[in-house]
Amino acid sequence: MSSVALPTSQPPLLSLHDLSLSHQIDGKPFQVLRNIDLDISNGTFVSIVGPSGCGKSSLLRLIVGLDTGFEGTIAFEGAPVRGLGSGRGMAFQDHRLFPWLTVEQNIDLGLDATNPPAEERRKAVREHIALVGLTGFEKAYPAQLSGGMAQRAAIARALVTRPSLLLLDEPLGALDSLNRTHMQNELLKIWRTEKITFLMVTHDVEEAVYLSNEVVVMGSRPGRIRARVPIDLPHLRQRDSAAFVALRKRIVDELE
Amino acid sequence: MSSVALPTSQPPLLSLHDLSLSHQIDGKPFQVLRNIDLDISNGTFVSIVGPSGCGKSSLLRLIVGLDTGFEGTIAFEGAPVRGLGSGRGMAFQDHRLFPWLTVEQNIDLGLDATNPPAEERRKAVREHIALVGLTGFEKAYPAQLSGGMAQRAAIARALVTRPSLLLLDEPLGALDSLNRTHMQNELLKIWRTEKITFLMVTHDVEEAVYLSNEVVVMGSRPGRIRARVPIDLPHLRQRDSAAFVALRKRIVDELE
Amino acid sequence: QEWPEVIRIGAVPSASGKAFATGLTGVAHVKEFVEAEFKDTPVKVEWVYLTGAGPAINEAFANKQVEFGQYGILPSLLGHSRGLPTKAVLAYGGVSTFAVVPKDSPVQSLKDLKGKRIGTMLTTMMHWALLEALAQEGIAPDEVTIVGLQGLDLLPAVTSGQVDAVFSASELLTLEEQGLAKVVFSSRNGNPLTAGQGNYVADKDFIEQYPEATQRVVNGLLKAGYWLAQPENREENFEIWAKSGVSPSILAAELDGVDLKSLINPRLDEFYRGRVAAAVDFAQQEKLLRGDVNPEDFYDDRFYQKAIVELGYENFWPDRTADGRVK
Amino acid sequence: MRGAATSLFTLRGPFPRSFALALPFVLPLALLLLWQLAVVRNWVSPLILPPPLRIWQTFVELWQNGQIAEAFMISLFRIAVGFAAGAAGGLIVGMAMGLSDTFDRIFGPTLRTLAQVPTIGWMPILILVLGLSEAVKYIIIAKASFLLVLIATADAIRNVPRDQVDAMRVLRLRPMTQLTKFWIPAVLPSIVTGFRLALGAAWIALVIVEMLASTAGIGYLMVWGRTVFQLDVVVVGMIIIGLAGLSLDRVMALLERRVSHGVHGHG
Amino acid sequence: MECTDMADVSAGTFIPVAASAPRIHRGLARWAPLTLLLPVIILLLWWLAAYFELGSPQLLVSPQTVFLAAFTDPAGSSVWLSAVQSLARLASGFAIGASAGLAVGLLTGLASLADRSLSPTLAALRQITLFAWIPLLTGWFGNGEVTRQIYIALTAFFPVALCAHDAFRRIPLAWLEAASVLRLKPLTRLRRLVLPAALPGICTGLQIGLVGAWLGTISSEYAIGISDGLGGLIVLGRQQFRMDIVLLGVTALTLVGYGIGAAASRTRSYLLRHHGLSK
Ligand SMILES: Nc1ncnc2c1ncn2[C@@H]1O[C@H](COP(=O)(O)OP(=O)(O)OP(=O)(O)O)[C@@H](O)[C@H]1O
Ligand SMILES: Nc1ncnc2c1ncn2[C@@H]1O[C@H](COP(=O)(O)OP(=O)(O)OP(=O)(O)O)[C@@H](O)[C@H]1O
Ligand SMILES: [Mg+2]
Ligand SMILES: [Mg+2]
Ligand SMILES: O=S(=O)([O-])[O-]
Repeated sequence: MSSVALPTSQPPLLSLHDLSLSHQIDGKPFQVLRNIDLDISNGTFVSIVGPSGCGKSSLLRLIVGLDTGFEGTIAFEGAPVRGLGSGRGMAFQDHRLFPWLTVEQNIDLGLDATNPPAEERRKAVREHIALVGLTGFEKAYPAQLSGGMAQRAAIARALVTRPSLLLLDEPLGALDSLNRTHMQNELLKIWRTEKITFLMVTHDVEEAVYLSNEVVVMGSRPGRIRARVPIDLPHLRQRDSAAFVALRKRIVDELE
Repeated sequence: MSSVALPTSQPPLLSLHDLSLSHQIDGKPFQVLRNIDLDISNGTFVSIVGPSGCGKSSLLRLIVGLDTGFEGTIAFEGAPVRGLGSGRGMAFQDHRLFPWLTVEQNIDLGLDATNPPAEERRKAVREHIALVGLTGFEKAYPAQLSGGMAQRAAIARALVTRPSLLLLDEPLGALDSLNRTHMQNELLKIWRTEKITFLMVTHDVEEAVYLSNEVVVMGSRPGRIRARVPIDLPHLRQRDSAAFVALRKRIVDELE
Repeated sequence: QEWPEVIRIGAVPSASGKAFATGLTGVAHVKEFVEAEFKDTPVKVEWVYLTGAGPAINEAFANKQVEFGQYGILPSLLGHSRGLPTKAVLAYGGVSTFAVVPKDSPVQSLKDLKGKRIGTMLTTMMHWALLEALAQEGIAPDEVTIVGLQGLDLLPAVTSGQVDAVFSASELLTLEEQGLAKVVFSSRNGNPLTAGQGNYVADKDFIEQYPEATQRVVNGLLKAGYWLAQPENREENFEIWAKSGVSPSILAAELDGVDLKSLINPRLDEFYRGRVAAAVDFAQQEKLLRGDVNPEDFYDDRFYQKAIVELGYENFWPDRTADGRVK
Repeated sequence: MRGAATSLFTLRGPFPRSFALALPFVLPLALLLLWQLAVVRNWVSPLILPPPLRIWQTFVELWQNGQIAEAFMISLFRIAVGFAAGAAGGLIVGMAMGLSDTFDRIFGPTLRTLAQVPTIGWMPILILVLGLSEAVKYIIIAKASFLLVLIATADAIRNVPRDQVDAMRVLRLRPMTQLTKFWIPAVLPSIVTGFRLALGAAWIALVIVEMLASTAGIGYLMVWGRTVFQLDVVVVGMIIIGLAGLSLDRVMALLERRVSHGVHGHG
Repeated sequence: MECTDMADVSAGTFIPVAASAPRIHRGLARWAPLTLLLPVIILLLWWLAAYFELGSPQLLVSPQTVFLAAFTDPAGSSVWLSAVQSLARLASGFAIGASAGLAVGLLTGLASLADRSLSPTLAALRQITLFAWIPLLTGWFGNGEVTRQIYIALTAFFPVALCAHDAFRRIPLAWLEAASVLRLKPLTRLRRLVLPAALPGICTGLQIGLVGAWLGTISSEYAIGISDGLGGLIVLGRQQFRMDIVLLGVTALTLVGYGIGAAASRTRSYLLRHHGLSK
């Protein structure tokens, strides 16, 4: 299978420029992010790795528009981001499905903002359930799913909104290694069939190398970008290939 | 550094024979472990890997003596295990430090059973705090520690009892990859300096290969031993060496 | 002629907790004497029984929930002194009081209670009547210990021996009936000063706006009083009063030999006025009053005077002196 | 700055700071105004809704002639005795119930059922049996606190996470260490919470018993006020009851926070 | 203001059914009849004491007298009707109080303008033992049914309002954020997130409110005017010095209260199960 070429001709889908963020901790300002510059092109799969507390989640929250009050600029599809808006979806590390709604109803919520006709709506929900391999579990409540299944339902809920950019905050963090490998392949499949741009935070370097076109390595105190490592390997990647192991080592070294 | 030779001449420190365990679930008996046979020699580092729910934690609880009511035999230092007793220590996956005690006080509890003279006691606590790299945090409460620090304090609390066998239930599960690598090396150091036998449960195959003399692969439903893989590599091991990658692959294959 | 839509008469229910009264009110209610006065008018008459006795009726007046009220002189004076626009229009007669002691107590009469503990409801008509009863026997208030108790606690307090005697109204008779206690004092065969004295009180604004209606209410009540004082109605009286929960035979036994005419005397005579003055003294002594009250301001006897003449009852009930003797 | 998501709805807009600070006083002031207006305009008789100023005068008067202090001391003494007895008993029985299943099975259901009998149900029975002594008041207050402390204690012990108990067992602590370093600190916060609830219940029981079967104390002061048709005394009584209840609760809340802070060492 | 503070709502005490947490010490505990041991002993002692007349027979009535009074005694057999009357009173008072409580809880929970202006006053008023309101309430609304209904409504109002308020306030930020990211429309947000998320808390409030209102019902019958119902029956028993009637009334109110509590918690778990809120 061939590597996905990084498209460079068109303007970036997301572009962060000189982005900084401070939080108040104990009344004192505490710089979480400093001078982040990052462009993400349409259709790519970008991963962010970095030590705990370096501001990865904070960065995603800014991009999706949950938090404002940053300095610098965030431009999405050419327009500055000022808050929540269409085109950007997000799946959280903890799945955040609503426990009182079935899988189906949870995913259906993703269509509330656009409110398509009923028939189309049912179809979209059905298809996305199939996409994440949950057919048969439409009527199940989140409590009746395993951690991995719930995570997939959450991804489907984010996907069904048809975002051009999907932000994933450690989507596989809760899974054990076997399930994790499986879900990595599922993500890859979704990414390739849906042609959506993925920006994923992970703490597993191997995962980042396995999935992404590019790995962004962040450093902490304050959170900043240390390196951007393009991964030019064809999918599906062999984790024990020399090139893979080398890239992995390079990123781990960058991290230390 | 040379590989640690597996001592075979002396009788095993721990010996499980035809061990089975059933739990009641919804009133029906449910077999958790079936026919476990395992010998562990003094001074070795043994890891257990296996899918979630295969009974790894249950096995450790039996060995330390928290649960009884099993079939078969568990012999420790030649004598059958009937309940909690000296010589066996355990650190849990969640650190289980007592939140109302400081690091120092928590670790000091480990000495309560033997109750050494005050001076000796203080010294042992101080040394073990240093050993896990928590000097300066003696007076901190668990809530003021990061996850990794709390984990290390818990290991110190188990170590200070000077067990001949230390059971570790996914001790590094809560840590991010950087801290994890660091703590793996710390564990190795402790194991080598303290000459304690380690039996560690982990879900990270790489970690098991990196640390152990032997990896026990368990299967589930019911929990049983699928394979025992001796790791005959010298420490410190190179994670990207061919031998390492091969062993790792072999274990992952055994798991699937 | 202008008529009110409704006339509500508030009353204290019987001790047994049923919405019926004994005495004059019981007869007037059951035999519809007041209603009869308004036959030719659209006026409706309602009888409102308020537990909590005096305080509740005062509150009802303040709330404009009743136009008339029948209750003790003491609580009605307290209400009046605090500024309720109330006027006494008719006396009600005596509420019998009793003292009971445990069955096996050596106490035979009030005299024997000197130095003992007596339970009663403080700052009520009963407290006041107890002091009068003790005075009759020459016992000063500081020669006994008066223990304050709330209504429902009187019965258990005496049966459990916590006090040597309790002093209150007819609810105490339950104990005698059950053989747990004996009555050592009853105001029925003694001095009327030792009975609780009550009155009918009317809203001043109502009186001014509807003098004719007020007159008719007073007339009706007086007719009821006249009826119940007739010896031939004695048995029927007991049956009416029994609606409040006591058996007619017990009533008959209790009131054996008691003249209902002098027991239930609605006159606003010297005796009544004397009782009002004494109530003011008692209230001031017990610090129940704020400021001064002028007893003369409390009653309005125009309706009573007119009725008694109109109905020809001038000489029916005995006229009494301030200390209760028949003139 | 946390964005839009933190509020349930846009309804919860941000206000200017001074406005926000003033808001809590708007309603009480409005009520006070309405109250005064109701009296001035004669919507309700001042006899059953005494004007605020009158309440204040009565308060001062009752304060100066010592009636408030006297009534309050009586009430306070009653609650002190009743609560001490009830809480001590609840603590001991609760500990036994928490530690022993057998004990719990014998006493638990019966005690929990008896707990459902309200104060107003106990009172007539106790008064009929024991007469009208101070003991009845102590017993009723003690009963109100006993069961809440008992249940809090038993549940606190039972709810100590199994995981922590396991960790404690693996350390093979000596019995005294188990008690002082594990059981007591582990259950103290929940027990203090139980004490707080129990004190609230005891206060309620006190007021009821004083209003229904007593001739002294704050509750009776109100009953007396009603008897002599001085509803301003009633309102003063209510205010004292409210303030005292509030203070007791705040003190216990403070203790609660202290215990959980000291114990868990946050901050 | 915490909802759990409201555990003590009225004349009595609301005690949640104990959670069955893992037990530490097991002994005889598995022997089922153990639970009946204490009640049987108490009943036996009571019966013996009455049989040998260890107290005055008027006070120490035997258990069978109390039991039989419910069927044979003219005053005692009114206990059935009384219970129905009390329940009817509870139903209307609770309906009024709970609706008002829900409305206020909704308002203060959702709109911070209402929260800031109402909540402190409510918190302060709550500190006044409700029973202490009775003299004032009777002064304002008379000595009858109106005041009783208001009193019962108040006993239900406070816990319902406070718990509803808390329930809305405590909706986890994580869910609110998820809803924002999905850009749910306000109505969907209310229907799909806010109301279901607050449901358990609201149920708790209704549960506490119901049990509190039952005690409030009895208190109101007992202390406000002449009333029918179980409270009235107990007063009657006291006035007539009939210990058997008093005990019968107290037993009935306890049993009915217990039933109400159990029914409420069943309804709650049914409701929550139906909303996928518990496993
Ligand atoms: N609301 C907040 N108020 C104050 N500080 C905050 C807040 N949110 C995050 N921070 C701080 O910002 C820093 C970055 O947090 P963030 O959650 O973005 O880290 P992260 O890289 O996602 O870490 P992890 O890998 O552990 O999830 C941390 O130091 C954290 O303490
Ligand atoms: N106390 C218990 N009662 C009933 N079943 C139990 C109990 N403890 C464990 N089990 C069951 O025993 C099995 C093994 O559990 P155990 O915790 O030992 O698994 P594990 O291998 O440690 O899994 P994980 O990797 O997820 O920690 C599981 O199926 C679990 O449901
Ligand atoms: Mg994060
Ligand atoms: Mg485990
Ligand atoms: O309150 S009385 O009317 O009984 O005095």
